[in-house]
Amino acid sequence: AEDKLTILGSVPNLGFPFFVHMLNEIKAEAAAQGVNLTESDGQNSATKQTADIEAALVQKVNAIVISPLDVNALAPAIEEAVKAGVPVVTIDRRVDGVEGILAHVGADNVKGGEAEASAMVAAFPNGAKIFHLQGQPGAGPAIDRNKGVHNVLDPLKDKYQIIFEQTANFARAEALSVTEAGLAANGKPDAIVCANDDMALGAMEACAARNFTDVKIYGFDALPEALVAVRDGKLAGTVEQFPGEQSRTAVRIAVAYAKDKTEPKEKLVLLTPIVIGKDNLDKAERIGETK
Amino acid sequence: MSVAGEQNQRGGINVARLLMSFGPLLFLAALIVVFTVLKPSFMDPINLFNITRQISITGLIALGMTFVILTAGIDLSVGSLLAFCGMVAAVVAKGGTANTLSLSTSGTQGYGWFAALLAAVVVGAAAGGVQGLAITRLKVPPFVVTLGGLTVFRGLTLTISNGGPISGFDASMRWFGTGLIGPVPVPAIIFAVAAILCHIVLRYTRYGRAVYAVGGNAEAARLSGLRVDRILVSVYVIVGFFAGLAAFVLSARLNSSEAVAGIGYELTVISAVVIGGTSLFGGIGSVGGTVVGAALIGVLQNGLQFNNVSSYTQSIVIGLILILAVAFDRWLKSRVRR
Amino acid sequence: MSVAGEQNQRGGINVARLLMSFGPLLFLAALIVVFTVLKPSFMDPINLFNITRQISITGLIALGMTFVILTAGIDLSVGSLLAFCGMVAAVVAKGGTANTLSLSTSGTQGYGWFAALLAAVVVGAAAGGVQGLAITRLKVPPFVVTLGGLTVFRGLTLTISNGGPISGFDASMRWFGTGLIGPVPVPAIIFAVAAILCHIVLRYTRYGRAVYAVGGNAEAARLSGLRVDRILVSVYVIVGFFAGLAAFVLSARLNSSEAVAGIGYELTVISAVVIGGTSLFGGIGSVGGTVVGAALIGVLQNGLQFNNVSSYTQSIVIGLILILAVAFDRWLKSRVRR
Amino acid sequence: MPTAEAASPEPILLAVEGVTKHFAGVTALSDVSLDIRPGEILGLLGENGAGKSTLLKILSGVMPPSSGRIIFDGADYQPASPQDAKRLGIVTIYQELSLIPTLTVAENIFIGRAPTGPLGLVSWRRMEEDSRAIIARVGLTIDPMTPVSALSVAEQQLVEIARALSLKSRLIIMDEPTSALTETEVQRLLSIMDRLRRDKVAIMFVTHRLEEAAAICDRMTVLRDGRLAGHLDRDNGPIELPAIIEKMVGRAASELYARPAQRAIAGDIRLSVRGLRTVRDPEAPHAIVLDGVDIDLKAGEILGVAGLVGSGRTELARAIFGADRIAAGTITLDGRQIAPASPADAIALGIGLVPEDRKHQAIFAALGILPNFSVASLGHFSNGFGFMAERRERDALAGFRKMLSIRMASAEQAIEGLSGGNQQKVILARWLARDPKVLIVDEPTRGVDVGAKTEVHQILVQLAARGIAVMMISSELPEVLAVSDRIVTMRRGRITGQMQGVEANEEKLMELMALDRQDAKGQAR
Ligand SMILES: Nc1ncnc2c1ncn2[C@@H]1O[C@H](COP(=O)(O)OP(=O)(O)OP(=O)(O)O)[C@@H](O)[C@H]1O
Ligand SMILES: Nc1ncnc2c1ncn2[C@@H]1O[C@H](COP(=O)(O)OP(=O)(O)OP(=O)(O)O)[C@@H](O)[C@H]1O
Ligand SMILES: [Mg+2]
Ligand SMILES: [Mg+2]
Repeated sequence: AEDKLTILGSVPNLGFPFFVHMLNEIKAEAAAQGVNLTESDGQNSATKQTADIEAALVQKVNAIVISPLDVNALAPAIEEAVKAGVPVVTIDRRVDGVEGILAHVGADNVKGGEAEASAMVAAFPNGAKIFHLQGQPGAGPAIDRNKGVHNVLDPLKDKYQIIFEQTANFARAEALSVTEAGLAANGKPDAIVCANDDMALGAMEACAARNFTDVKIYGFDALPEALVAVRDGKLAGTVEQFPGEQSRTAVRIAVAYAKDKTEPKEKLVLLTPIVIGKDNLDKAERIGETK
Repeated sequence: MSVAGEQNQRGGINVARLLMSFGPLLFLAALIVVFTVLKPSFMDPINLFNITRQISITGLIALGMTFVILTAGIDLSVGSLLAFCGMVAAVVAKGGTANTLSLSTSGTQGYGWFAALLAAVVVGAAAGGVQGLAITRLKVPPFVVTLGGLTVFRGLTLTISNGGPISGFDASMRWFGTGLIGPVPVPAIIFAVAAILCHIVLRYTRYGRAVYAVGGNAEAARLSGLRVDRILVSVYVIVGFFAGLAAFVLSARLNSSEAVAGIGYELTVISAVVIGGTSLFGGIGSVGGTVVGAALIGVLQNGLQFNNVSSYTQSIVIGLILILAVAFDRWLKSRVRR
Repeated sequence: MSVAGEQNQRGGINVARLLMSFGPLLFLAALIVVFTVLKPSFMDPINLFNITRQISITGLIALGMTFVILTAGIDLSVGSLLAFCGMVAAVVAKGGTANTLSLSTSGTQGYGWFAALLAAVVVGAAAGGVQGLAITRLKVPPFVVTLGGLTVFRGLTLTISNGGPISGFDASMRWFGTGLIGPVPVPAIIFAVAAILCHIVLRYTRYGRAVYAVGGNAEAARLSGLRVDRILVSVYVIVGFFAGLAAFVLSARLNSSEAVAGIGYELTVISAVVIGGTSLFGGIGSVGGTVVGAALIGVLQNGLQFNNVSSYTQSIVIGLILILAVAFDRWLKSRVRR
Repeated sequence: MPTAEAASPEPILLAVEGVTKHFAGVTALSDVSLDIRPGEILGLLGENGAGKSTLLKILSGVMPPSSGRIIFDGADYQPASPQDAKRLGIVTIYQELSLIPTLTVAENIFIGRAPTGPLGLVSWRRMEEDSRAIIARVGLTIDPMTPVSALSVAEQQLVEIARALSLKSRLIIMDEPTSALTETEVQRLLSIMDRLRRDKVAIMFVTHRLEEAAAICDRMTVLRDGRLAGHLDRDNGPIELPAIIEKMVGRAASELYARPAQRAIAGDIRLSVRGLRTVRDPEAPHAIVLDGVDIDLKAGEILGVAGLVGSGRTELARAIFGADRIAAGTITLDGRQIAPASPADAIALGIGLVPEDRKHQAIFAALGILPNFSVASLGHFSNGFGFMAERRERDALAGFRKMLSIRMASAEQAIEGLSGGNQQKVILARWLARDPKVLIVDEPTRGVDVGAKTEVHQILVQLAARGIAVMMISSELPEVLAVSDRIVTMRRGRITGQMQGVEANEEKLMELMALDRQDAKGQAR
């Protein structure tokens, strides 16, 4: 029998449900395509993800599907793979400046942040007082999402004031404490914009405790738990970037090339992030998991 | 030594004692004054109760950590253990890992809050006990054993939860995190009661005094006929128990148990204990100090957030103030002894 | 004591010595054998060089940490300091914080790799020195000072970089991270040279003797005429220097300095030192042990990844093996002593 | 209960039969047998490293024997821990003090058995009161709520004795309880021991002060190189010191305290101290504060400093050595005023100090003998580039090993593994290697056996003969009398008298040591 192909599937941090889902989808698609999968968890460290790629190259994997923890820090490792003749498809975050990447499938986090803020603006045509909970300082998605939110809100400063802006490190417990402090210091805001769903759910608990049930809270990632909260009207919305679709597409492109050098139709597949609200829940990728 | 000398000495010691325990407390008071001046609504009861609620989670673990550090040990695994116990509590509360996402439970399938609480503290205490045995039997230093524990418990947590959270507990369980008794948050009451109990145990029981003795000089304690190994195991059981209790309260408060809970808590918890005056070399320290240490950290974080200080600046200020608080304490002690 | 007894004792001590230093090494060898049997390509030279490159970053810091721990101190700030020094190096290499993202630099505006390296190690050593002074002058325990440093340096890093990375260095700088001399990666050579120098300093110089003496008994060291405070400050300067050097190599390797670099490194680094047999209570340990400790962790991570062990299981296995490695070492020593 | 021997009225309480103990290649005990009866004081004697402490540790459950049998009260006795020994009424005073420094005196006395009140909670008040009474028995008047870390070695020793005496015991094991004590406390202890003997408590007593042993012991068992060297019994007439020494060292005894008749010293004044006062150190709040000390030390003389516990002798030594801060006064060395701010300064000027608390202030327990030896002379044993000249270092150590007859296996051996006396010799060697101008030795023969003690005395005499000014602080008056050219006495941080060695005797010294000079009264602090 002919040896099965092996691909490396690498995600930045399996401590977060978002990436667990991504890796699960990679796994499922790899099985569907009949290839072996080597899994890699960056454990939130660029050096760990780099080391994983290096180990995979020694093992002569046939292709690499990777969501890089950091687009700059992972560039040298990806470059090395390209040089070794291994096709690389990046998901979610795009590595600039490396020649010869087979394809990129992604949804821009900056665009996602913009979508999130725009949805909030649409909900408050007459302006709003806003809390903004940012992600882990220095982390790529935190920077991009923050940028997106400010891209939209900064020009509208007069109507939409961010009266409280703090990091809660993407963590639910911290978001709860931070929001409690924000509510005590500033009273009730109109909206809370959060850089991920975990923080949105934490902020939601803080508001619930003060009976501020009409604060519109926005999350990011469209995790099943957030979708349930959106359905129940507890969250106003969450940003869907279609990580599963991204992952499966990436695997298909990588495997096709590895099998018989089929060049992808497009080198750049960009899915537009959308905000999931109560009315378009069916568009959410993981709505099936909330049943 | 003359009588006059002796009296003086005694007097000196009493004043010293008072001020020694007041060092971090004075610093805490100063912080509160500063924050109130900056923004008077800092003293709003809502905010003060927020702070008590916030410090109760790490505070509970810090109580247990006080026992451990008093024996010159350390436990780096508490953050992971918290996540692990929280996940166990969630599985018990929900009656399995299925249906992990519904935010409102009918409560029919689960085993109820009491079983969840029991599971959390028993698993926590057992995990602590296993680590304690590894320390005493295999003679591996506490730092190494609990560093191993840190990664093992995180791995176990991720395995049982497959990375995701388990959310949605019934109201009776949630009361432990979000309820109030009068105006006082339930977690704060749990913390206060636990602190008083720990204070009594450490100060007024033979067991407590044995903990100090073991930390003061383990070899001398053994020669004096104390069962040093048993006492060592017991303190890890205690900190594990408190990690379990804290996990239960945290899950109840967040209405969710997350695999990523408690990351980095070990350092916060150890800070609280050390700022409170407990020596990392064992034998010296008190529960009162730990409570003040936990409050100091809590007030600092809350106060900076309250004033919407940028997170970068927050890091810098918190780090400097931790060092200053301890430096102030040392300086006070050295002054008083004169 | 009879002559026979003396000879016997000598023999005993030599065997003990040998085995004592070989404990972690034996364990490392066993691990390598297991991984090779599981997957022979583990022994592929490329993979072995990968491992050496991978351990060189934390390994360099672990060398400095060996000095600190030998004096019964600890440095929790190394991860943050690494990020800080890396950012400083990047700013110098790029000639400012502007133009931070172009991955390929013409190299015209920057000050070149040498200035970047110098800046990284000088800033690292200075930061270590400041912490050392806080420890000796303010009498604040190393744990607290460097815990403060951990958050302060992270905050400073974020402030100068405004959260983002600074990327794109010229080829001469990148060589230090990605270059090869013959088949050997440059970072591995830097690590090896540094390890040999540290070994010589600790083993064969009077400064090294003084470090052991201060860690063994600080009071006796003072009464023997050693300038204890100066030596204490110096070890924090050394670990800071190595954090700076590691930062330079890491930035060169990743072609980027990140604000989130080095998070959690303190525990990895301290593990390497402790697994290598250095006592957290000071006075006992060696550079050789630290190198073996670092290698053990590196081999373990690489080997598990190589065998496609799931990430959750990896955590569990790594935690358990760390404990086992140290337990094995203790057991061996206790056997030999009998 | 069946009696072991018909002649004796009391049955044997404890019998050791053929006990052997090996450590990593060393045989510390080899086939040792002895017994003890209720109401008997058995002296256990031997040179440093003879195996006394090892035997006592086996009896108190600290470590098991490698082979052999122990019978206590007619039954096989195999204690697994000190707790087991305690339960049977076997109480031990260890050679290396086993108090917990961070706890108070009261808590140390009641460790594991604190008096409890209602609800089983510890009663601190009763603990304080009871412990005050307990330490008063041994003549200690300190506040029982003082942390032990603030006590001097002598006070700690007394606390440890007091604790042992307060436990219900059938057999008390005392490993050098008197090594840090002065005459007064020793006499008090001996009388307490006598009382215990009448209460039918058995006591095993280790000491290197043979006069004490001869005065109090009913019988003696002597160990040599881990083997039984013989038994001595008072029933056959009083035990003579030369007989003991002969058994201990295996040859006829040389003269004890072999100091040649004091020479009239005509050297120049090398060290001169005027009006020395110290401040209260916040780290050691209970330390005696020097209150205007004047003292002269001539080149080539041995100046003995006598005083009761707490008289400030140690503080004087530390102040001269730059280890404590000085509030007022001048120190002149060879006519030049000096102000050492740290021991490093003092050492650079040619002053050396052998501290009294060996364990905490002198040895690096986990380090080898070589680094322990050379730590004060690193500059001397290294080259211009800072590299150690190990060959020279080893040769120097080998020389001192011979000169001081240090019993050790190798230069790499951890100093921990040496007997106390041999550790002390290594510390002496540390300072001899520096060839100081002034050497201050604080209790230099604490825990050192007779043979080695004589050697140490001879070394001090030789040093003086080489022109070194030696200041010797000792709580053993015979020792002070034997080696000193001149003697000063101290009390409460002041000098109370001085005399030539030849004129001195114990009575005169005791009188001066107890003297409160008129102006010293009322301003003790
Ligand atoms: N833990 C140990 N490891 C190795 N050797 C030891 C240990 N303890 C004691 N020894 C050795 O056993 C021998 C007997 O020591 P021990 O302490 O019993 O002597 P001692 O008679 O009490 O001497 P001293 O009068 O100096 O106290 C010595 O040679 C010593 O080096
Ligand atoms: N290192 C120390 N820390 C705290 N207190 C000390 C220390 N050394 C001595 N003291 C205190 O100082 C007092 C006198 O000390 P010490 O007994 O050593 O005097 P001394 O005259 O040298 O007597 P001796 O030589 O008999 O010990 C004691 O009451 C003791 O409590
Ligand atoms: Mg002894
Ligand atoms: Mg003294």
